[in-house]
Amino acid sequence: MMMKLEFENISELRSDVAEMLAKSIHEWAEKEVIPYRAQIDDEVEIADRALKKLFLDIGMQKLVVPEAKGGAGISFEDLPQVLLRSFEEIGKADAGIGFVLSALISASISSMGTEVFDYLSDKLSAGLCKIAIFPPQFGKSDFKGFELAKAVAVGDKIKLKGFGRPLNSGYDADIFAVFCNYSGISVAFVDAENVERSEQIKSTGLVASKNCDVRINAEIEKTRILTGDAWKKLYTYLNLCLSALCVGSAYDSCRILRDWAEKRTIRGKPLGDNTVDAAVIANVIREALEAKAVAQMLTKIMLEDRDDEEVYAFSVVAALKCSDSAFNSADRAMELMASQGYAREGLLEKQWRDAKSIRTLLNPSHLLLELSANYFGSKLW
Amino acid sequence: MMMKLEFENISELRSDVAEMLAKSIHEWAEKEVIPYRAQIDDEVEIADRALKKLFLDIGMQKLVVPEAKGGAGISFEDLPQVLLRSFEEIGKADAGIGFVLSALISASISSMGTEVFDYLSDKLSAGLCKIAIFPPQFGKSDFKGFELAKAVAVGDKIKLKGFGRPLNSGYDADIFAVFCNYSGISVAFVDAENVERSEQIKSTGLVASKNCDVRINAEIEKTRILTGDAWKKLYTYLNLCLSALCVGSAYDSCRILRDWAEKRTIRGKPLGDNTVDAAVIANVIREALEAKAVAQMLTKIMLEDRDDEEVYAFSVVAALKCSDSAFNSADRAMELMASQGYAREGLLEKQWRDAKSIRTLLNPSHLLLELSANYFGSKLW
Amino acid sequence: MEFARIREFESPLERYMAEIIRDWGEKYVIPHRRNFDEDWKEHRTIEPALEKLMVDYGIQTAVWPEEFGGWGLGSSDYFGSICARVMEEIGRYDTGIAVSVGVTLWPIFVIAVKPHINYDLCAEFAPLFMRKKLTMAANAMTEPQGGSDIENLDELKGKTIRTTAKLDGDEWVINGHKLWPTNSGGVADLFGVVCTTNPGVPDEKNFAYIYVPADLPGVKQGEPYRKAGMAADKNSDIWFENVRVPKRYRAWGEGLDAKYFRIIISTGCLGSAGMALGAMENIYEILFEKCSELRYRGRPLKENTAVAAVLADIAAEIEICRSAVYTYARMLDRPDYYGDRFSAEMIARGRALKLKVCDACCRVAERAMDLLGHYGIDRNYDVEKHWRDVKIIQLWMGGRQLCQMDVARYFYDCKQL
Amino acid sequence: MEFARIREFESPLERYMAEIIRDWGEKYVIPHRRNFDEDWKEHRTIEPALEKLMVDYGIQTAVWPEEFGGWGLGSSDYFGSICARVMEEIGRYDTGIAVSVGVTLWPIFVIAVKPHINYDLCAEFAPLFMRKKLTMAANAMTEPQGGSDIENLDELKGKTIRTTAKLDGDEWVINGHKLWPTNSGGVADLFGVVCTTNPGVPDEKNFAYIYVPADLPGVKQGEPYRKAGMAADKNSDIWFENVRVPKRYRAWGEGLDAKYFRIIISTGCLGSAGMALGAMENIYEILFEKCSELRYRGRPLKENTAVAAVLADIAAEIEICRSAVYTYARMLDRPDYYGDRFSAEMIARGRALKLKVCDACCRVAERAMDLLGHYGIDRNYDVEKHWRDVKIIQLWMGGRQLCQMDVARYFYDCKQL
Repeated sequence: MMMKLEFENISELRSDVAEMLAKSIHEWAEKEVIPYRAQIDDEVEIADRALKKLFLDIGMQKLVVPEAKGGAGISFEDLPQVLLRSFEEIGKADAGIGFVLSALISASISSMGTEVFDYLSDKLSAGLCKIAIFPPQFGKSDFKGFELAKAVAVGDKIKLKGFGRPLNSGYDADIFAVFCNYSGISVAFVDAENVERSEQIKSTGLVASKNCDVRINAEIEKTRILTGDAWKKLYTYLNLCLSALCVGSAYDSCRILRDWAEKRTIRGKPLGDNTVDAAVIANVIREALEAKAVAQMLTKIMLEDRDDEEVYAFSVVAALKCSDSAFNSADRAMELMASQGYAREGLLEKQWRDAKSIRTLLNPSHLLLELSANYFGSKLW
Repeated sequence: MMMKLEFENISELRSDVAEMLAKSIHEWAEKEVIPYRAQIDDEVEIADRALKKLFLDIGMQKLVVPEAKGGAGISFEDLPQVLLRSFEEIGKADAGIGFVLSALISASISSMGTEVFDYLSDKLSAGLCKIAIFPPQFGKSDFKGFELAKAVAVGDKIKLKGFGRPLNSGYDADIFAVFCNYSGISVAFVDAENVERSEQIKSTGLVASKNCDVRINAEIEKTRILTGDAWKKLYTYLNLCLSALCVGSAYDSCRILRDWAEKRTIRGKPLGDNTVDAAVIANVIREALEAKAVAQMLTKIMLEDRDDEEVYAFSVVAALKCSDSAFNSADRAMELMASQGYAREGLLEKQWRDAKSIRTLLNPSHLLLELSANYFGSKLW
Repeated sequence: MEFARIREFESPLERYMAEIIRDWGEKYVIPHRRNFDEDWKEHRTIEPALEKLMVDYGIQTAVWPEEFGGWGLGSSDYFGSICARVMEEIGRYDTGIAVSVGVTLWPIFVIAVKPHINYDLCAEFAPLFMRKKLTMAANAMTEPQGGSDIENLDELKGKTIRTTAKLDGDEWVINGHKLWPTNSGGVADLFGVVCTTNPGVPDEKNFAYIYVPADLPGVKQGEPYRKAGMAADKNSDIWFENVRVPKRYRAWGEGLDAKYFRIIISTGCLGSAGMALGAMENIYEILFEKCSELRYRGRPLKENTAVAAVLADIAAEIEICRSAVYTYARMLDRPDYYGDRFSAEMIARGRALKLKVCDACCRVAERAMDLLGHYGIDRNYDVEKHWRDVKIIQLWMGGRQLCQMDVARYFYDCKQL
Repeated sequence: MEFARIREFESPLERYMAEIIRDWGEKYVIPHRRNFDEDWKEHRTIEPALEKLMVDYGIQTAVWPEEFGGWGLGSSDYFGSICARVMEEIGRYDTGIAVSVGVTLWPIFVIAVKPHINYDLCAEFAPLFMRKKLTMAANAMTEPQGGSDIENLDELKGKTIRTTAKLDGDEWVINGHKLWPTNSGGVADLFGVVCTTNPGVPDEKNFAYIYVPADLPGVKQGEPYRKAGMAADKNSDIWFENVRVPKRYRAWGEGLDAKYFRIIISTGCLGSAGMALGAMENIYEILFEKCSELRYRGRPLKENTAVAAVLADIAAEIEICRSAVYTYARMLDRPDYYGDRFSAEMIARGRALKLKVCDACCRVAERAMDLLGHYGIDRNYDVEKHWRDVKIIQLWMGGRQLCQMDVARYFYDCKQL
């Protein structure tokens, strides 16, 4: 049985830089992740080590850091396609590591051209660094229903207060990118020492992202805050990274299913020759292809001269679609593989848990409402 | 309330020819279709007249016919993006007319570079012409389960026999493109006089496509048959046309919903400010955007140097996705509009019936199995 | 094939009614069903079918108490089960006729179902339905602004009702505009009209349910709307212009009208789910036949596992839905055991039932069409007719959203929806 | 909140068992539940919970006839309803424990449920379960090649079974390899083993169901598998190497083994649906609490209509599923009315139920996670645990596809699937 899964990106999205990087990531995956994947959720040091190699040795952490500071200095013109390819490869290996990197990269990109970028570049060049995104959120009752951290200007400084749960890495981030209500929606960058952390939370998947509730109580320089549309840029790039990550995840589920299906017989025939099973297989593939198409489209329009709002809105659609597809691919593949999909050793269940975690963290209902607000200009919530 | 629905195609898919044609079609729609849409399903002459204008006056029938024969002579390099834009515009007006045109265009394209093309070009230049596609199908019991029409070479001629239901226009087509088993899967072009028609079938939608069961009993020249991968090319272009048509349909549902929602209050607030309604609206938009992204991706890869199999397989995915989306957009919009969506005068119910018809005619289960066969090389059915 | 239900609660009357409906359906519906779409306005073949069922078989008398010549269904301990079954059996043939019949019985529920039987009003209106003449009723509820918001009693307390009833001596004077009631467009002889005695004030006391004979001066009906399907159900505008009716035509009076009106919601949900169930069963029957007959590469369609999987999903969906419909029907049968039919609990459970069964029905119809490919859109296969028809069952009575809000309110104790 | 069901069939025993399980769950499961995942191999907190329920509360004796010290559930006219309720109530706390308990009772059904009670074998094995010691059983069915194909009795007639039973004098000699039974990995004391007396020959006569005590020579169990969830359910390999048991350990003999074995399918489907139902109910309870507590822009989460809509869908899904579970349970209660529990009809209905309820349960868990956003993946909110757990309920017993084929075979009279 032969399964053709390759579906090369459209020509405008191919670049030598992207390919080179994808190759390094592929090698990293083969060496640092693939052999240990069945244990990665139980032995946290595996993910820690792999993450460190990816961030530092391959240098993904410094992807946008200027060459002068030891980074790769990828420019805006190359970024989208580089992210598309890189995160797809990471998604085939470990979505959790990719998730942590998504936050770091989108936060750094959102600061490009500002003083925050200099600060981040220094931090990112100095050694392993993780950035946690502290997004608008629904809160506990003591949080009185404010969705953004509170920012108040006091002289030259800004006082920042907030309590809640970061998107990622709350437990071990070095920097927090905090969504706050400072002249609209802004993003403040806060060092970890100003953040009080609760116990680490056990969660469904994405083991590389160690999270917890945090209390932010900081006084920061005004230069540490990004106003205007920076938060949208952050989300747009985050959505791109996550979309690509999910494409990789969906492809990995296809591959796992293929490897299993090749050996499988049902009612005396190869599995794929039973039409009911073939129909499920087709749906698994279809999800992966659709996700790949949508992620490419997002990448492509990010390279074009378009209205930021339009790109942002489409990035929301793309992230939702790709995370849906990644989950559906894994879920339906598991339907066929049954206990062998559900067992840890089979790897599929890891993709299934990770994909579901990303989908849940995207908080689809909230994003959809935002989308509606965006398109209808209506006042929601 | 302001609804931004525009999402311009990616730069590589924009062309002056495509825009010019789209503009003519838009004008045609405004003049020939929009004012009569609520009656179009009951008064068949409306669709007949509009179709004729589109086919002949705008010349969509002769899109690929060489300029020497009075056609537009659009080349392979321009075709995909022209089809994308044109069918999107047609889909906003009347999917049935677009459906008939899809069959005509994909059949003619599949013959380009062969003697069949000359024959078709003459026919298409001579006056209004409709081509019915007679696809592989599941049959009646007397059909003994053959899915392709039988073709047998007798001397220089080929005898062709088949019974079943064309995809479109069986009742009034001038030419039938018959899938038959002649050295693999081939497509034979048969004049209507060799086709015996049963009574016209009443159906759910797509009123411009008058269909019926047909009995084919013909003797044709060997030059009237396309062997090799022609049938795949036919389907690939058909899938492109239908994908674009469905994008237009989904966008039209969004527009209808917007126009209605703008005036609507629920519980004293504008409809879109109720989060539950906003969530439905968002899903309607999301479907349209996803479809548009996937249709663009199909168009783009058709312009690239790719394996035909890959393009064909993706075209199947795209057509399924876009028809799903067109139906879902209309269906969920109807959920909000309730009786006003269900009434004929509201136009939404027409898009709903037409989109469902396209989706049903694509025969998703069959296509999915084909996709699976394609990817797994398995022997199905 | 009988799909799952607890059969112990099938009463002799239920069985009898099911039998006559089957007989009627085969004789008076099936031969004409494929032409119903063209008959949407004239009802040339639809009306005789209705007449047979309502007059000759007597269904139009079913709810009225026995002392007034009815069958006394309103006092039966099998009230819910019989209602569900009647809607299921008629729905199998045509959900449009089902709703047309159901809506004729509906307004009568407010005054002729135990424990709230208004003998005076029964004496007033029962004779109309005892005539050997097709007699229909309609529930004039929905208004142009706000749609089915009116049903949203718990939240709005009648605040948004714009049809007014003003007491003038011994008469109510009614003014207003209603939209889309089943059996409008000239069909109904009697309307149950939802109005307010104090517009804009959210208080259930102002909610009035008043019976209005259709032939009174000032009652004006529009032409029926053309719809995607559901040809047997005529929907139109009704205008009430200074229509005067005796004071006693108000069902119960302040507060009680709103209270007992709620049986309209619980039974409406049951009936909707019942007819949707019937449609699904007919789709199942058609699929069984066609997928045995149609062949693909040498085998009946149903013998291909991919097709069988979809067929199985459809059958399983019907199993679940039928269990649920008859469980809820039983709960309505026995208010002593499960609570009043007009209670918030029974309304929420009814909304939940309607929500899920209608969703299932639409999905079943969609998938059945897809399975049949180009036969799926062929009117001669009848599946596409059901598909067009049943969508509106999902949409009426406030559609999915209103169902959801009622369910959330009860099951999650929501206060501000 | 009690979701819909016909309450008339709730027997005193059912109510009593429900009460003790609620009491047990709150005391012995809830305090440890969040650590079950880490306890998947050792069962340090899981085993005491099981022991309490099985030994102290006596559930492990429930099915055995009263004359052997059991509760005689196998002879009860409420057999199905009680099974469903027990699985539902345990499932509310932990579906892993539910399946572990259910599978202990399961193999006993073949010999201790009316009308097929094998008193000799009951006398043989009942004492094991009367001990004041946790005693478990397992159903050794699935094999490495072909997975759950073995359950596919109607189609394959046991043809694909590779575990062999060969008569040698007065003893069966059993050889084979079984995979993934619940309660393997060292848990079970007694196995019900599906084997063939004539490998490769499709004839139900060759189908043998033989009881094998786990401590016999030649029985070897592997280490439990690590899974996505369902920590309380240990699954492993079992190898039988020339295991010898007395001839009378075969349940019934030629033909009858296959016939009565089918009660395993119908009750397995009911039990699976019952525990999935329990998990959904617990998810509902958690959502109710958390969506009242969590706030978004000044309101409890549940008071936002978009959230309320999802919450409502979930509640409505549970309403429907519970109606269906107890309808089927009632049908199993009364074979005199609805047909034998091992009949093709009841198996197909059971498959339909399992198919739909498991689908619903997975979807409910998914949507609940999505609603809670970053709390959805938090193990302290317990929803994600249910989500991981319940997926395997959908997958076991042949998963969706086998369910679909059984349903299609019965409901559409398919012959070649």
